Amino acid sequence: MIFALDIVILIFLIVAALIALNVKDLLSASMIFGIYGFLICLLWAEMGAVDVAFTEAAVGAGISAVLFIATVYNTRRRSSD
Amino acid sequence: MDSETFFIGVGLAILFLMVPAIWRMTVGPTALDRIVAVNVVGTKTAVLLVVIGQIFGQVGMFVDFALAYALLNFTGSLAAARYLHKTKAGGGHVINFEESGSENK
Amino acid sequence: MENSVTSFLPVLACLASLLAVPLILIFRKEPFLREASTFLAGFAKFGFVLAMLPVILSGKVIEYTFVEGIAGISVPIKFRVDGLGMTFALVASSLWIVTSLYAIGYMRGLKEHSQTRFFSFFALSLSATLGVAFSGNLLTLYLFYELLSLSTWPLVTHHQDKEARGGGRTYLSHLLGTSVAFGIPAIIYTYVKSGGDLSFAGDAMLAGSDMSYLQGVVLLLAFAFGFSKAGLMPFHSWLPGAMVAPTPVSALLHAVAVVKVGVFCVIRVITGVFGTGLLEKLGANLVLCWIAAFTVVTSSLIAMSQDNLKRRLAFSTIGQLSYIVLGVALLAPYAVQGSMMHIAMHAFGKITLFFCAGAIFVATGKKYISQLDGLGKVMPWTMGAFAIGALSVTGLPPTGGLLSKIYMIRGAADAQQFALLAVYLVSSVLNGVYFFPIIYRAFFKSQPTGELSVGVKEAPFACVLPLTLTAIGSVLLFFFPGLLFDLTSLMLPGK
Amino acid sequence: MITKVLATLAVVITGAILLYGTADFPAFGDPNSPASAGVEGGAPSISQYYITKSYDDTKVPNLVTSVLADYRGYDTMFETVVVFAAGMAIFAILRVFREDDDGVPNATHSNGNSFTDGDHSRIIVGTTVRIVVPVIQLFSLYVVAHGHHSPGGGFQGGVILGASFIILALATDLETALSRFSEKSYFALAAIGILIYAGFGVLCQVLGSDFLDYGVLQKIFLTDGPEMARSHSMLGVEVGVAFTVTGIMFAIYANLSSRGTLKSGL
Amino acid sequence: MGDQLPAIIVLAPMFGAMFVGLFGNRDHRVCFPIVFASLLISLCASIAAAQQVFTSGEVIDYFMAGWEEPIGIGIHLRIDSLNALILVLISVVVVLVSFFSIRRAGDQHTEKTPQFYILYLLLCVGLLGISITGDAFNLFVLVEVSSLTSYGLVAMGSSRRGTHAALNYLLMGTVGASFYLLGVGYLYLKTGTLNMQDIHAILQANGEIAESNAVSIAFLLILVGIWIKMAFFPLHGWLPNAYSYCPSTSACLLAPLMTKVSVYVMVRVMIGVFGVEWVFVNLGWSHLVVWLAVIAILAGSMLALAQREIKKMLCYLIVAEVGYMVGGAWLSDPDHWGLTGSLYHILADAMMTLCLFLAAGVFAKRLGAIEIKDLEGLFKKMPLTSVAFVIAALGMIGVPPTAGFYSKFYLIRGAIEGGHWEYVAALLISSLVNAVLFFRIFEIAFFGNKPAEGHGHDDHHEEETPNLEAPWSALFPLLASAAIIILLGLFNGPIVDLLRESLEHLPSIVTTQAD
Amino acid sequence: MIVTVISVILILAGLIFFLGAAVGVIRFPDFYTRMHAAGKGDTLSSLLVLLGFAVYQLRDFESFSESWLILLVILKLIAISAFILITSPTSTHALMDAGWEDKVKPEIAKDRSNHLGEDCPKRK
Repeated sequence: MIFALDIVILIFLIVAALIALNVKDLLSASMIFGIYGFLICLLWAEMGAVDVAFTEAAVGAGISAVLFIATVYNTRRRSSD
Repeated sequence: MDSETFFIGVGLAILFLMVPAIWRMTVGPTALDRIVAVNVVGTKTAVLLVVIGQIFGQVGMFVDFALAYALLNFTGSLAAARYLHKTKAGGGHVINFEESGSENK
Repeated sequence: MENSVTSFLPVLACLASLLAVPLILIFRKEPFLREASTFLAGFAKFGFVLAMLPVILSGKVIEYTFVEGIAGISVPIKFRVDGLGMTFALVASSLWIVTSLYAIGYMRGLKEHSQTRFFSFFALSLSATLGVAFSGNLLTLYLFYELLSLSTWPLVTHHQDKEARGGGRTYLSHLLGTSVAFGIPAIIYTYVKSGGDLSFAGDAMLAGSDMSYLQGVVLLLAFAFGFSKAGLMPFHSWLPGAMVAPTPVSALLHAVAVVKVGVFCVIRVITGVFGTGLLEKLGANLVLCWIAAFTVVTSSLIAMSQDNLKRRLAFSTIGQLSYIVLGVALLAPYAVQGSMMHIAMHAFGKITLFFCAGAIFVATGKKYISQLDGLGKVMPWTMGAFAIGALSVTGLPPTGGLLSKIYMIRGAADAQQFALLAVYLVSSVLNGVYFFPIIYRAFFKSQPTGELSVGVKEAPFACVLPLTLTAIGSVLLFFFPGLLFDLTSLMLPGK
Repeated sequence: MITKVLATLAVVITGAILLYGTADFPAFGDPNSPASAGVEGGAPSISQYYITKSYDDTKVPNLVTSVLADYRGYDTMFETVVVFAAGMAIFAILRVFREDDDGVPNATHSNGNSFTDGDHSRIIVGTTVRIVVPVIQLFSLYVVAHGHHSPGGGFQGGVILGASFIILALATDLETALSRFSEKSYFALAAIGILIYAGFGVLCQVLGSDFLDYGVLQKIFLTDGPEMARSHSMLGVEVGVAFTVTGIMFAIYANLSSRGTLKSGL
Repeated sequence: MGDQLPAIIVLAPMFGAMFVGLFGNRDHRVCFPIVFASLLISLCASIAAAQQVFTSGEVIDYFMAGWEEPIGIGIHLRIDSLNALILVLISVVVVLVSFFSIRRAGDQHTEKTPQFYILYLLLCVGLLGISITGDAFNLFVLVEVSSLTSYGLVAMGSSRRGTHAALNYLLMGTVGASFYLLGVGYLYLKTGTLNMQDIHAILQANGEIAESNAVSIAFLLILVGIWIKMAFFPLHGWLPNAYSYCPSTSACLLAPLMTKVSVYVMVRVMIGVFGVEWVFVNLGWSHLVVWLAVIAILAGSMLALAQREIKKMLCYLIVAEVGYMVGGAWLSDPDHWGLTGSLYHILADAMMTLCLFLAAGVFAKRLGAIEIKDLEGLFKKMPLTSVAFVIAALGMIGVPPTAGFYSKFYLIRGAIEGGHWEYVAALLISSLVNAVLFFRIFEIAFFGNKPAEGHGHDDHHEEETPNLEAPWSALFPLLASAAIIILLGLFNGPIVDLLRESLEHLPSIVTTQAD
Repeated sequence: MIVTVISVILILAGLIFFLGAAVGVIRFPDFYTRMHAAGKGDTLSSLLVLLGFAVYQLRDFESFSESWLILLVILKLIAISAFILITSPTSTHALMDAGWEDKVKPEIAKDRSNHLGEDCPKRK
């Protein structure tokens, strides 16, 4: 585990998570979720778990962002809470 | 300084260069600015993966992975573009929740 | 273990009426065949009970196990017929024949609705009664006790009108409520305390266990109030409530079957669960005596104030039941035997009274005592039987009630409980006080002229015959108590 | 407002409990922690066993794939079943059958090359996608096949294959994607995937050993020892997983983006 | 073939699901035969396995993929006396409900019948897998399978409330599953293995691991996770809406099984993984949990009293029954009668809930009766269904011949020996409330069809009301489950004897409060 | 030795271009300019960094026959950079187009009117 990178990525992760929760516009929320997925994949890669990172990359980058956007497309864009 | 610390340095540099993207993500007035941040982070991650591979010494393993990343990275922005294209300035395809509810009763 | 004979007879006796239910359902279109099948079942049941009599009289016990129990884990479901069980079974099955005859007359007379349902549940409740009589352990007793309360609920609420709904609600809430709230913990506590033995065979379950006075009293009261069919004071109000039912139901069930089951269970608890020895050592029985005494006195006082004939009889039943509970709680051998005999005596007496009340209602539609002036001349048979029944219940010479009362009084004297002896005497007087005005009013008062006297005649034959039979029965019990005496004495030495 | 406060409170308490629990965790990755070195009370440490013996048990250099597909193959089968169940559940919830809809989406629009027609803005994206998607699909097959040596395997390959169809749907529209990969085919593919996986298991049972015990398949693969048979059957199992995941990923996208009508989607 | 039983039990429904996936879409009529065949196979297999366990007395161990030497590397299925009966119970309930589902295929959502049956079979796979597995992580995977399929089954209905309820169910279920996963993760970090037997051995062998905080927090996490899955009182929010607004076939499938299997998992984790004396003596939470169970029982019963809809009422009764089982398991009485009572209650309550929900489903379908007051004249209109309904209701009240009485018998016995008098009081109060609940319904059902004027009117033979009796496909499971309730009651001796085989060798807990 | 020097130079160049892109993302006034900076800057700098790594792999390359594996890695690295070269501009284009459709107004100095309007009137 590369300690230096780890700290920075963790900070970015927390920031991304908090922002994703607080942002009102759901499209940006799903985009921030995409960033969150990228950072998680980086975190696992630098912790040495390559297989898991690969899955997270494929699912996070490939599909979950798209599915979120498809859901926002079919429902409202402004989050209610 | 030997190659390992150099690459950690490169990694850290790339990460610090991500800070503006994260800042753009937090501040970004419109959704589109946040999509810019996604793009920036996306491409940088591919490079970072190769850097991490180099730090660990087996670039061969991480290269597959980075290639997959490079290929899938643009789906996010493609989907966002498609969404914005379809909903044209918020008018176009706005589904109000009640009407759609009745249709599949 | 005294010698026990395993035979299928008790099961046959218990199931005889149960088998009648499908017959009744099949013949629901032809009333005659339906009534015939009820009769058939009645005779069959009485026949099976009689067949068991010689074996029991010779001192042996009949046992039959439905479901094996595993030691320490589960309790078997088992029949065990002994003297007490036999007396109660004899009383119940014989009176059922008479009551079904009476019910046919009553139902035909008043053209009641949904009679098939009535007769099938009637037969069902009888088999539950016999189940309680023959049960070999506390669990089987509880099982049939619950089945009885459930199968009598449709009978009580037969008229399906507003009062029936209210009556049914009080009926069930009391019986089911107390049996669940007090019955289940009491049984399980006994199971835990006696180390897994709930059967009535051999010496009492808790005989060996070390019980403090407080535990003893609490458990005894839990059982007494758990089996609230015995009508002890705080939980007695279901009995007047159940008077809403048609008369044959209140006759057989609320004079003989249901209430006697309650008392039967209390006797089983005192003799089988605690054992007279342990109770004497603890002195826990005095609490129960005083509760029973209190019930006797107050119910007799309330009975005096009741104008509705059936409600008066109901409160008198509550009083009589507490006689039996008081007798057993005295623990003296004579008192216990007297109370067992009183089950039979009171049954015959009280059923006659209920039959007369029903007959009067069928013939004249009158329910209230104030309307009974001069009825004796018009309905001589009914009122004559009523007089005999009243004598038997108050315990005067020509009828059997006297014998059991004497035994109970003698028992009270043996146990040096002179205060309770006084209660016996006073309550006998009170019985007289609330019965004789009715007889006086019927025979010595002249009939009021005007609307009432025209067209009034004796009740239909199907009603009059049963009540005369039971009246004769209670007189016979006075002259030939031998059978009853032997059966109840069987129970004494062992305890 | 009160629910927000309560919610944060609950989250904070749970977080505190979890952190309190981590107080006496072994350090990250230290060699003699219970996970890697085992504890004297129980059986010998499983991590040591995997590290030392997994290659000569299954002839698969990638240790993760060997644990995933062989030692704990039963778990992975049920993971695939979870994915399959997710697809079925989404179909059950979202799929809507209009009265007039004949169920089979017919590609009604013009027969021109669907990549570039429509308004001209699709040209650039269309051409890029036409170049990239085949490469992605080829690459995903490589990932599935290469699970033994480099990181990857059935699940990742399947996801990438599914993603390629989604990119196709994004670039053009849902109809063309569905015309290439219709509803009937992606559900059949998903079911076949799990049947392959479970089929391998039952095959082992038929040949006399336990469920999913690939060693006994040497009679079929005619390999000299059970190890190579294990390696081949793991590849087969990975292919099964890839089928299911591809089918279900595209099923979820198709149903989700078109609100179950499989007509006009994102 | 005999030693392959554990695998067959779990895999028969899975293959059924896949074949339905392949062939079902073409022609819906082919679905039910496949479903029924696969469930029948798994039923026979589980009966055979149970029979084998009880005759030979030893445990069936099945090592998946043949990995046996060091215990932890492969996945290890176990059938011992604890879960043999649970397996049989699940397959019996599942076969009965499959009969009930024939009618369902006829009406709404006919296009989705294959998908319904696939979710149905995969739920069976999940439940059977949960009760058979001996590996902690595999348990999580199977919890995932069963929860996902149950979310699908709940959300299938067309009513908007159903989908909303499914969303709540999904959110709480996922939280529960992740708590369980966190707990297993903590355990793995402290013990280094995932196999239940192995963890148990490790915790027994070295005390300082057992004493450590991480292990007790792991137990807390696993417990809370399972309590959410089980709808234990404070965490029961999802159950009433989920089971009352979903299609009645799913309700009949989920209500009897999901919560009961979670109770079994809790008992398995307490006995098999952490060990009885660790849980009761070392942790000492038993008083707290019994008090929680008492609250659950009382709250469940009171809320059930307040409901007007039948299914909602039954759901709150489930919450109360879960309170019984959790309270029973945690009584920590000297020779484990509480545990026996709660295990037996799993069997009894599953059958009673099945019978009640089948009846509620039939009432909703035939009479359109959602509220209690719509059940007017039930006894006359649907005599056979109401017989089954009455038997199940008596079971809930605790009338002797039914299994409900005997489970209360063992639970109260355990409570008395364990000195938990508040638990006895709670049980009795809840039985009384059940009595009021069900007799309120009987009153409406019995009185409804006769005008309430005085007695003695003229017609004396019953007029014929239209017989709305349920179709045989609903009647058979109803009457079968009612019969099983009584049989379970009558033969509780042998059943409890079997259940106690695995509890016998547990060390008896001599705790302070045993009087 | 020469190989590491070349790769370090390439990597540093890449980092500098990344820096340029990063500054662009922060400083530029509106969406289009930021997108323009991010798109172009990242693509080129990733290219450079990846090529730097590809060159770095050559440091222990003996002959064509034994260390073909390293060549494979280099080929993959080049493939990655090729695909980034293709996909990144497309996604930038798609987003720009979506932004324009979405009527996002570019920042134009007060006095200058929207000259784009005049240049291509037909494409409204």
